[in-house]
Amino acid sequence: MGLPGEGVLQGLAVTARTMTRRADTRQYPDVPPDLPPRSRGVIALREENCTVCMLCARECPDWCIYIESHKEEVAVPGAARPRQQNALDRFAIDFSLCMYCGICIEVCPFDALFWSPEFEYAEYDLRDLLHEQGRLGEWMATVPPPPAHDPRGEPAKEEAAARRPAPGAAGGGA
Amino acid sequence: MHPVLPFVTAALLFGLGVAGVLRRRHAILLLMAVELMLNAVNLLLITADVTVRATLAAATPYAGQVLALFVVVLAAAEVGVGLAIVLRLYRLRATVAVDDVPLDRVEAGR
Amino acid sequence: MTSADWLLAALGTVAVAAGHRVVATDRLVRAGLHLVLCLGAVAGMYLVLTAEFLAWVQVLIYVGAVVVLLLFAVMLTRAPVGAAADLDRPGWTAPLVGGAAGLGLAALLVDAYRWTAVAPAAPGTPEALGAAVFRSWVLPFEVVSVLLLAALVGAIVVSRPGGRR
Amino acid sequence: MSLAELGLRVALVVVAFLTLPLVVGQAEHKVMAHMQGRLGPMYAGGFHGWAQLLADGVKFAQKEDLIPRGADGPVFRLAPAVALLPYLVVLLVIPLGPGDLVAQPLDAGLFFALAVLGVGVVSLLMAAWASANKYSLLGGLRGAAQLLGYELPLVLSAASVAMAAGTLSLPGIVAAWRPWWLLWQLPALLVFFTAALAEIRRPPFDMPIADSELVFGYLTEYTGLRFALFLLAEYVGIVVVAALTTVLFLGGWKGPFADASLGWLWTLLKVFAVSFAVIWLRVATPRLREDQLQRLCWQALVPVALGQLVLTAAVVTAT
Repeated sequence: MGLPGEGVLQGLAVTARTMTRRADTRQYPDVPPDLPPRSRGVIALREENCTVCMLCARECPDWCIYIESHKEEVAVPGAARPRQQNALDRFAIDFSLCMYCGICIEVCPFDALFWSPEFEYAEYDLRDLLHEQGRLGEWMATVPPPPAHDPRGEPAKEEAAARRPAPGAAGGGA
Repeated sequence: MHPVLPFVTAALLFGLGVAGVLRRRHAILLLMAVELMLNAVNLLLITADVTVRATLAAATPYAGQVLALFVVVLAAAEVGVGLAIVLRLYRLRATVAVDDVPLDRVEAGR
Repeated sequence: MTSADWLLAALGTVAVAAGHRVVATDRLVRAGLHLVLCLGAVAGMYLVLTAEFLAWVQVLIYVGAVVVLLLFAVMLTRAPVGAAADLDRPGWTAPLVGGAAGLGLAALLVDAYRWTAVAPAAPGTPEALGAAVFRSWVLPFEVVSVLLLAALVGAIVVSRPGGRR
Repeated sequence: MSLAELGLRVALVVVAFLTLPLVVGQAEHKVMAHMQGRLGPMYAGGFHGWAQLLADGVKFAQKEDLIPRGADGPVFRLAPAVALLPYLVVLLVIPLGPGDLVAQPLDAGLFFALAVLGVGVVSLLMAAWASANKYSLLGGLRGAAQLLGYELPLVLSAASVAMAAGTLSLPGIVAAWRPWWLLWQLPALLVFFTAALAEIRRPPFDMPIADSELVFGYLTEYTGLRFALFLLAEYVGIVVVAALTTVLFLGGWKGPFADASLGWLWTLLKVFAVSFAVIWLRVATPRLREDQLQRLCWQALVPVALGQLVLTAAVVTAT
């Protein structure tokens, strides 16, 4: 307990100090925002990487990914019988449902989904927020390159595995 | 200036106040009617003071206006106590209709 | 009739009409608001009658405090917004007695004063009234202040919820 | 004073009534924004959003004029006008400069101003009750209790100055004012300013419209132009309170030099400085709780005002 009105004076001092500083506001439509790296704007799709494994659609918490596909037979010359392969017909994300959790991107084992920092895709009609694969593919152009590997960090698991000598060769040498 | 105009206004206001006090059942409306009567008296005092003061001025100047001032103060006090009673009544009986207040029975109120 | 007379007549009409609404309306809060109008018109009459100080006292105490207290109490006792049916006692006695009192007094005063004109007196400024109160009316003034204190204490005691029964 | 001159004076007061609140309102926009590290309006009118309030006015005028079905129509419609009128009337008696620079010099100017300001509470109760809304009613009851309570320290602290100056006339008080009164009447100044803040229901005393508790208090049901009129009343209230504080406690037109020719400028500067303080307090302080509000009034402001009154009386009789 200090003097009565001490808190008020403190508040007045803080606000007065803030007033003398420059405001940090950026006038958005005039000045483009300076987004931090790994901003979550929109999800981009690299269609050729998708194997229709459906992991993303199944993990999505609010079921906003729609995937349709059919099976194709691929006859590989020399093989005993033709192999079956999934072919993607439709890949769509409904951004009116998406909550930008990023789980689909995390779970994709084939690097088909990426975060793009683009955020200016508001629509007048809710239905236009359903982005089909064409639109999702266009976003690929805006995906920034992945951040450079930390030179002092541990090497990636794949690199370490590649450098390790093959188990057979190692056994033979010893 | 013709003093008869405010005098008649005061008389009519007093009549209205009397009618209100006799007619209303709601305690607060009763107080309002009482205020009307007090105001009529004030108007009468002030008009009398302003117009016929010449005969009284030598002894006590502004006597009517000072009396009216006292009446205003008393009215404020009266309303204060009156409303306190009315609110107390409302809290005890949940009604402020003066006809419904039993005078012969003491209830154990909170 | 001079302009002062016209003003007095107009304000008097407003006061009486508003006063009539106060005692005749079936909407509680409207009654209070009409009381504001009535008291305001009476304050205007004081002003025309050159009782300047009393006019402002009327506005400050009556319109600013008394009526607000009344409205406050009306709202605390759950007044309906619309019309209420059981505000009045039935019967014609009240209007008859009130009308008789008002008209009788009016007739008396009209008979006493007729249409005599009076020159406006020296205005009742705060200075003049202050001098009057503190020269000739000091004792009543002190008594009134004691009474006000008593009323204040009384109002607090009566309205305290946990007070003695 | 001829009739034409009186008309001109009233017209000038009306102009001040319409422009000064806009200036204060715009200042509030910008000052509040910068105190919170923002920019505030920047687009309306081009240069730093100077026309923002005009744009707001146009927007308010376009809004639908809603009256709730259960409301008491005439009272509901009349309330904004009743809220504005007292402030307009009070502006008439506030002296801008020495000599004749006041719209209506009144012998009992201070008393008149306080009496008329007291009428504002009626508009609040009208708006609250006629809306037929429980939040409005709660806000109105809070407001009435607040305004009635704070009227007392307001009048007492003003009485102290009037007693020191020996007059109720506002120009007379300024004429009698001396710089050392700033020190001697400081408690009265603080009490008056705080009570006046509560009288115009500005934060930290905005419980009647506390938007996080009562939606918007007695203004909940108001839209469009009527709401704009209430907002205008709030800003005129700031101007009136600042002007009264200036005239009573800060020496009105008395400045460091050239009082006779530049008096109006000193008055305006002081009015804006006090308005700035009003805005500043809004940014810096949180809203009080209802019981804290009443405790502040009865346990702090009223005793201080009474003490100041005793002190003033002692000094006046001694000298």
